[in-house]
Amino acid sequence: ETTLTIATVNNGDMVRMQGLTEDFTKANPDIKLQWVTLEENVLRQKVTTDIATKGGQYDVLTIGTYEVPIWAKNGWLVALDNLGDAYKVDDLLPAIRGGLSADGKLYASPFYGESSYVMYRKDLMEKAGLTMPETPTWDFIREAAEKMTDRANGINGVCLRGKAGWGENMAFLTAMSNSFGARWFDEQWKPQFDQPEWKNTLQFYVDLMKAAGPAGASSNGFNENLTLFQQGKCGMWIDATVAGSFVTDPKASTVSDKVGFALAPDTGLGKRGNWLWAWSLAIPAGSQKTEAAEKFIAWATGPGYLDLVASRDGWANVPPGTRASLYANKDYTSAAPFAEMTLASIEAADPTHPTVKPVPYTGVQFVAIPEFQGLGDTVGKFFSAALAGQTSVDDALKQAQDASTRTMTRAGYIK
Amino acid sequence: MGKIVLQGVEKHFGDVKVISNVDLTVEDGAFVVFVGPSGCGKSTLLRLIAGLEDVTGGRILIDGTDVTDLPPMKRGLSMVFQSYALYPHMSVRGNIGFGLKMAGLPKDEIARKVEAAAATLNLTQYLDRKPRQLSGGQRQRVAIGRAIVREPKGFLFDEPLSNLDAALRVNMRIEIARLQKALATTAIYVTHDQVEAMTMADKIVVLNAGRVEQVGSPLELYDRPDNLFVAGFIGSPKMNLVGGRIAEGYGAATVGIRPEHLLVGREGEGWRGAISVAEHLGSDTFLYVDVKDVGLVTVRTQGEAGLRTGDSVVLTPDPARLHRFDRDGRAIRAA
Amino acid sequence: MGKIVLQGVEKHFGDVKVISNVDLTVEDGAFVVFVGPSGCGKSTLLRLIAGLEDVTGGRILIDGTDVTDLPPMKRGLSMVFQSYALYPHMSVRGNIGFGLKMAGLPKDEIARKVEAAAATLNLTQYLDRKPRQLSGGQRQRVAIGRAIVREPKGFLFDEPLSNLDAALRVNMRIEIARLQKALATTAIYVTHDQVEAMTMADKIVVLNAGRVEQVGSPLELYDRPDNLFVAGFIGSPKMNLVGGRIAEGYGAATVGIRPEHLLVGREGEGWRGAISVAEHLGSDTFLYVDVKDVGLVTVRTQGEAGLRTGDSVVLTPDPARLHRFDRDGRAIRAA
Amino acid sequence: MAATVNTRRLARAMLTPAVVILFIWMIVPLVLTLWYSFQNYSLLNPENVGFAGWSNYRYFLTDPAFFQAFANTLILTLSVLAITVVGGILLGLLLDQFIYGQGIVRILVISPFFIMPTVAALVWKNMLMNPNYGIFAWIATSLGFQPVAWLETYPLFSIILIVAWQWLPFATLILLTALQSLDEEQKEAAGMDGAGFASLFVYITLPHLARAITVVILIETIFLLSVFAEILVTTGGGPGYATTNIAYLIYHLALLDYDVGGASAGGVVAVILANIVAIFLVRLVGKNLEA
Amino acid sequence: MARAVSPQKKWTFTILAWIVALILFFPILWTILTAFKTEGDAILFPPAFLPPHWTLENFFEVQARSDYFRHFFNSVVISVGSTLIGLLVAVPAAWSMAFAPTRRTKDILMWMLSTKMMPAVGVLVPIYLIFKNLGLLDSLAGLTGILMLINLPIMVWMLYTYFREIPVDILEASRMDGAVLWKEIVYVLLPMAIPGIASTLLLNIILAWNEAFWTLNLSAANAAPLTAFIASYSSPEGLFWAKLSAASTLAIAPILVIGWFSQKQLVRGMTFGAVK
Ligand SMILES: Nc1ncnc2c1ncn2[C@@H]1O[C@H](COP(=O)(O)OP(=O)(O)OP(=O)(O)O)[C@@H](O)[C@H]1O
Ligand SMILES: Nc1ncnc2c1ncn2[C@@H]1O[C@H](COP(=O)(O)OP(=O)(O)OP(=O)(O)O)[C@@H](O)[C@H]1O
Ligand SMILES: [Mg+2]
Ligand SMILES: [Mg+2]
Repeated sequence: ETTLTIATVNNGDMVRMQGLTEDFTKANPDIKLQWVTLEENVLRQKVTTDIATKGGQYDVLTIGTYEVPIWAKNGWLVALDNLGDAYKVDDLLPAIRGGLSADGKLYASPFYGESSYVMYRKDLMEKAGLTMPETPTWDFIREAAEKMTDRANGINGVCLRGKAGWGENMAFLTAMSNSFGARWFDEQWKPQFDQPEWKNTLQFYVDLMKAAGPAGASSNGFNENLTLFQQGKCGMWIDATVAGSFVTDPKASTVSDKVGFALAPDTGLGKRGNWLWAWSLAIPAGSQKTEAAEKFIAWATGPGYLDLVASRDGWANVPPGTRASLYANKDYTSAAPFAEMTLASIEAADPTHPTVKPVPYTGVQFVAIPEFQGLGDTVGKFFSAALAGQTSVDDALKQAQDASTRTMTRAGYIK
Repeated sequence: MGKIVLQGVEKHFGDVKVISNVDLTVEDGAFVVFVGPSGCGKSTLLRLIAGLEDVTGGRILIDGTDVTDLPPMKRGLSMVFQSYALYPHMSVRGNIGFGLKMAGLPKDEIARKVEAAAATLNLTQYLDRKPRQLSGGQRQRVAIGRAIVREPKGFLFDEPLSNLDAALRVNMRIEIARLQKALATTAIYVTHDQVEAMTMADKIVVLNAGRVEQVGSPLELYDRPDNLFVAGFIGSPKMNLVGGRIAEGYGAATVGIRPEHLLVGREGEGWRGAISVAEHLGSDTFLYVDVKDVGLVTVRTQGEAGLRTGDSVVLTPDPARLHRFDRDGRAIRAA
Repeated sequence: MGKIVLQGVEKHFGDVKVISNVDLTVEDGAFVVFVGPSGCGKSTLLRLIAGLEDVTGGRILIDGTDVTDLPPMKRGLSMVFQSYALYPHMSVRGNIGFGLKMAGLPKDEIARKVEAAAATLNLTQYLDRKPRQLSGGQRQRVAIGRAIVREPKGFLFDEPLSNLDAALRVNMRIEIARLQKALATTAIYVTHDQVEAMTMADKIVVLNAGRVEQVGSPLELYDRPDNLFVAGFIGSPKMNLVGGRIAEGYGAATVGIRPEHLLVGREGEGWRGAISVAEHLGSDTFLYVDVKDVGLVTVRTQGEAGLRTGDSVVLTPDPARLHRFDRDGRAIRAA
Repeated sequence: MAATVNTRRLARAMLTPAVVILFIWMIVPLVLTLWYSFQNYSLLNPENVGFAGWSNYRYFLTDPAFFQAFANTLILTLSVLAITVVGGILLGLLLDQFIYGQGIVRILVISPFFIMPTVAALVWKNMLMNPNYGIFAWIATSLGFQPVAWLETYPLFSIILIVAWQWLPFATLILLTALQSLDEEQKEAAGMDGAGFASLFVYITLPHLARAITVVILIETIFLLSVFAEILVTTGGGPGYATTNIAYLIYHLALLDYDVGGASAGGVVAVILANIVAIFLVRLVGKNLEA
Repeated sequence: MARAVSPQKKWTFTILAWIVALILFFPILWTILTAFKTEGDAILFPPAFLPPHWTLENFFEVQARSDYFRHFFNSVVISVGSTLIGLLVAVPAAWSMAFAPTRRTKDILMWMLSTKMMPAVGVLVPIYLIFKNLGLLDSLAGLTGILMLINLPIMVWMLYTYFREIPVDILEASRMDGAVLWKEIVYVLLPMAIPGIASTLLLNIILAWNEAFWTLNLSAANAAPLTAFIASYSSPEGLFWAKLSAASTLAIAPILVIGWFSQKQLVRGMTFGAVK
């Protein structure tokens, strides 16, 4: 008998999987499952510490598109070649699959995938006398936001992430900067915050939020904005596609029937401001229980699991964003009003070529190098200070440039 | 200044009546001593006068003003606590001067007064020490210094010498008496020490279970106790109290005779008995004589009487010094 | 069992020499009292014997065995602490029986012994109370019970009665003396109370600044003090000490005469002076007489002498009771 | 004080286990930290390992955030100390009075100490301080004011408030109990000496509390120097470096950069700084520990 | 004792104290109330003070999702265990410092406190490696040990201050009664110090119960205590207020209950010593 210890993040879909364990253990009576469910930051810090010190506490890890390429390069992950035929590896969405592969091998199997898009209030849009195009530009967003804003009634035109953190405001701003033609580094790993593209991005963001954003935006992350939107305090919100199901859920949202979706905005340079993320399951190298772990991953991320969830909880609750077949399924697309737009968003992101200008890294809303977490966090603080009005945009960019140069020099990228 | 009058003062703690209906007048400049067995209410009465406790009933007047509802600081009295209650974090100087500082006196005047008081109490060289660096006797003197420096209307002393050894006690006793006379301040003094009570008091108040048993000068109490309680309480060793047939012989329910008023002889008329214990103090000898029908009788003789345990002796009471009490314990006085 | 011998015992606290070179033999079954002024080292000496402090020099023998390096529990002594030091969380029964429990006695034997001790001390009805539910006197008796129940080689008492009031003190004093005789156990007793020292001791050890001044029976010390210190320390009120020309008249540097050995007359030969203070105790009167060339002389007279402050009197020392001391303060004895 | 050779020998034996295990507990990580602080060692970059000289220290100390973090650490620690000590004294005085329902009041006041720091921070951030739907915003709007974005406008102050809320009960508890041990007779004596409420407090109560205040300061300092969960949850150290303290800076190195070398250097620096603070504190309040 | 307080004063103080107490307690009360709301009601604005729709759903969901009782059990074991073992080491140490002090006693005390000044995050990796090599990762024994170590200085400190209030002569009396050291401690010192020990115990249990860094990072599945339980509810995607509140309520309830029951003991304990 084998016991698998599975580290997962505490998101709804993962939690649901935990509830469906029985289905797996019935089919595999010799495997027992033990769950460690944690908040994202805590999970990452524990899992990273463990794998880097070869602690061996976990048999299946939940990691994101950021970690996979780095860890695979360090040889910390087992390549997933043996997931069986039922797994249907080719059914995976290409953008997602690309983000989870290194040297053509899949190192983590996506559990659910997401991009970002615009969620907006149809009623407010109408009131403002505008119609949301399928593919809005940033200028349109600004115009709409300003028109929708009605602070006396607690309505903010747009809600965007402002809380410092590489996975918080920097996820959004990095994706946004892509659409403004900015990049983190040039081909020689030289930081690019001193370039006009970044200045445009940040200035636009700060101005927009000043004109149409909620109070205290610099401490708002995903959840804060979600709450605001559900409370009817936002005209638009650009954030993860997964939010679609929350804002349309009549139990939690006061505006569930008034939400429309659109692709993330662009500036006509060929890249949109949407990101790509997938929470995925992987197996640490050196695990004694690889075989059992593979069985589990094949079950949890295979097409059969989607059917299982659908049969239990309905199609609307199926983990989205990983398989093409799901979006071909009429049952699903009719149950999930945001499905189409989610797929379009995912397909609009290209982790291997994220920016307008060429870059030496992969990753849409992050830079897949180990130093990014810390650097992103630091830069995020400067940008949130700019948003809070505590520093000017120019100063924030200068600080970001200095901090990046410092970090990249220390890490040896800049010789 | 400093006449203190209690009118029908009562104090209950919950259901317990600790002080019942005490009337008392302390004349200006008088030295009054409260005595009584442990738990009889001496400290409580003092605290009532100080204003540290509320009276349950009755009134307290100081110099004719009703102070019953005034807080302690407005009564103009000072108090020496049984436990000293020095301020541990202040120097001797700070302790003595605290009351003056509170009264808002200028610094140099405080300094002058504190130094004068310290000189009187032989504390000059300790002025900068903290209480914990002082011996018991020195602490005691600081507590007294704190009380006298303010020149209050009255002093309240709660067993102020109880923690001192014999020699120090005698000195302090004399010093306090001298000071009180010099300042002509009213003083109320609680003690359970016979010698202190007898030597210091103008008037002694004997308390028992919250009531006043007798008020009078020390010798009045010694010579003419009003009742059995006072008779037994004043004087050490204790008065011998004899009931039964012997007392009847004197026309009383009980007769009392003090140990020092019994003559000891080898032969003759009187109470015959054998010495069961003899305690030799050098200056005196206490004999405990086992007398038939009476019990153990205490006798005090001067010097070394040459008597030993087991000797048979005859005790003759001095008839003039005999005290007679009726069935209720009240003294029977020759008309 | 229980002969305690100190040989050249010394104790320093840091630089301070608290006990210097004390030699002392306490015979088996003796009752020895330590007296001396506050801070002279009485408690320290007791604690050295108990093993609660290390000696700095010298040896301590109990029944011939050198116990200098033994911890307290191995010395077979028991001690009554000045502060009682009862175990607050144990009942009276537990307190008294604790030593026996430590010695590993069987339960029923402990119970028997504890009950016997409690009966002796009149504590039977309090056996199940905690110390805080007892009055001072009862606590004291528990402390004593704890010491006696173990039948140790010796008792050590550190001012055991100092916290009691006069009446209780007299009773306990008699009880302790009785017990010690009955058990025939060696006892060392520290006190600053004159009466206790005089009445209880077989032998008194007078300590001064860490040295032994004199060892002797109570009356020896009273009648024949070896030096000025002992003369002044033993007896209350204190012996009058006179130097100067009057002493020279007796062929001494200082002469001493006890207050009770001065005759008071109105006229005649002797020291003439005026009464400056008269303290009336009822049984006695203490007169403080201001004598020219001599100073204030204390006189004790019996009863009420009918003398008042300001009266002029003549004092006549009893020549047989006069003490003479040389320049170094040592007694001059008639050969 | 009785301490014979026998007891002293025993005492040493009894102290030994605590000292030895604490020594090991201190020395092993310290030596390892010292060792790593001179190594290039990044968890995520296993290839780049080797002797680093002083570069980790240089990197840490030249961090543009360092001085602000140091200042923030001091401001945070001192402010919380000030709030909790002053507040604790006031609350202690209040709770020392006769109050109907005293037991319940005390429990209510002590409770915040029982809450885990993360939970406390989340509750404050989202339920109280959120400018859009927090209780403070609601109070402000009800009173006709503009809601304040606490964590944005007064970030460090907000953190101080949260941390002070957690530690105020501890200070209150210790100070309240100290107040209760103030000798009643001393207060009475001061009353007889003519001291009113204010004088009583300044001259009698406050000096009596000195030792308790010392205990509060020493124990709280230890915890306050290393506050970081509250920061992580609420502001992530921002905006800018407004709420970054030394502990957060090290967290950043250790668990975002996974830069073991740098974090170790930071740890060594933090230990040195903490000890400087400790020595300073001991100078300041240590004499209260005696007697 | 002393003079009666006027009713007017009593009421003034009572009202003042209740206001302050309720303000301080409000965040906790709010958390508890939120636990009984639906997620939607939890974020209403203006806020609904009492749950508009009382529900226990959050509690059921929390229990179904992560076994509360297992985490609870682990928390109890490590906090009580570390406290008891700590006591075993701290009592003798505090005894020697309180009753046989030397010139260095104060220095040792300060040094002990200073061992707590090392920032935990800075030494996570070394400690993790040590734990891994000793096989202590994710074990109750390991967590118990580390909590014992980090709280030991505070324990020694508190016990030391309490012990110092105990009159030495009672211990001496027990020596005269023939008690050897361990008997002196077990039969005399400890029973007398019970209030002080109780408050030390409680404080340490609280500190251990709430310790979130080591317990989170050194545990995985088997030994995870309530801090990990909480970490699985804070900030997921989507609304989580009511669930987090329910989880928090469950996590703090035991310590709150213990705290409430021992409040008297705690106050009495500290009065007895600590800080005079
Ligand atoms: N706060 C109180 N509550 C209830 N009873 C009290 C209180 N204070 C004192 N008493 C009782 O009042 C009585 C008188 O106490 P008080 O202190 O006045 O005695 P005392 O004459 O001073 O005795 P002692 O000589 O022992 O000091 C005692 O029986 C005592 O138990
Ligand atoms: N631990 C100590 N360190 C320094 N000096 C001490 C210590 N203990 C006692 N002393 C000093 O030793 C001397 C003797 O003290 P001891 O307690 O034996 O006196 P004592 O004769 O019992 O006095 P008392 O009658 O007041 O009880 C005193 O002067 C005291 O100050
Ligand atoms: Mg009294
Ligand atoms: Mg002594």
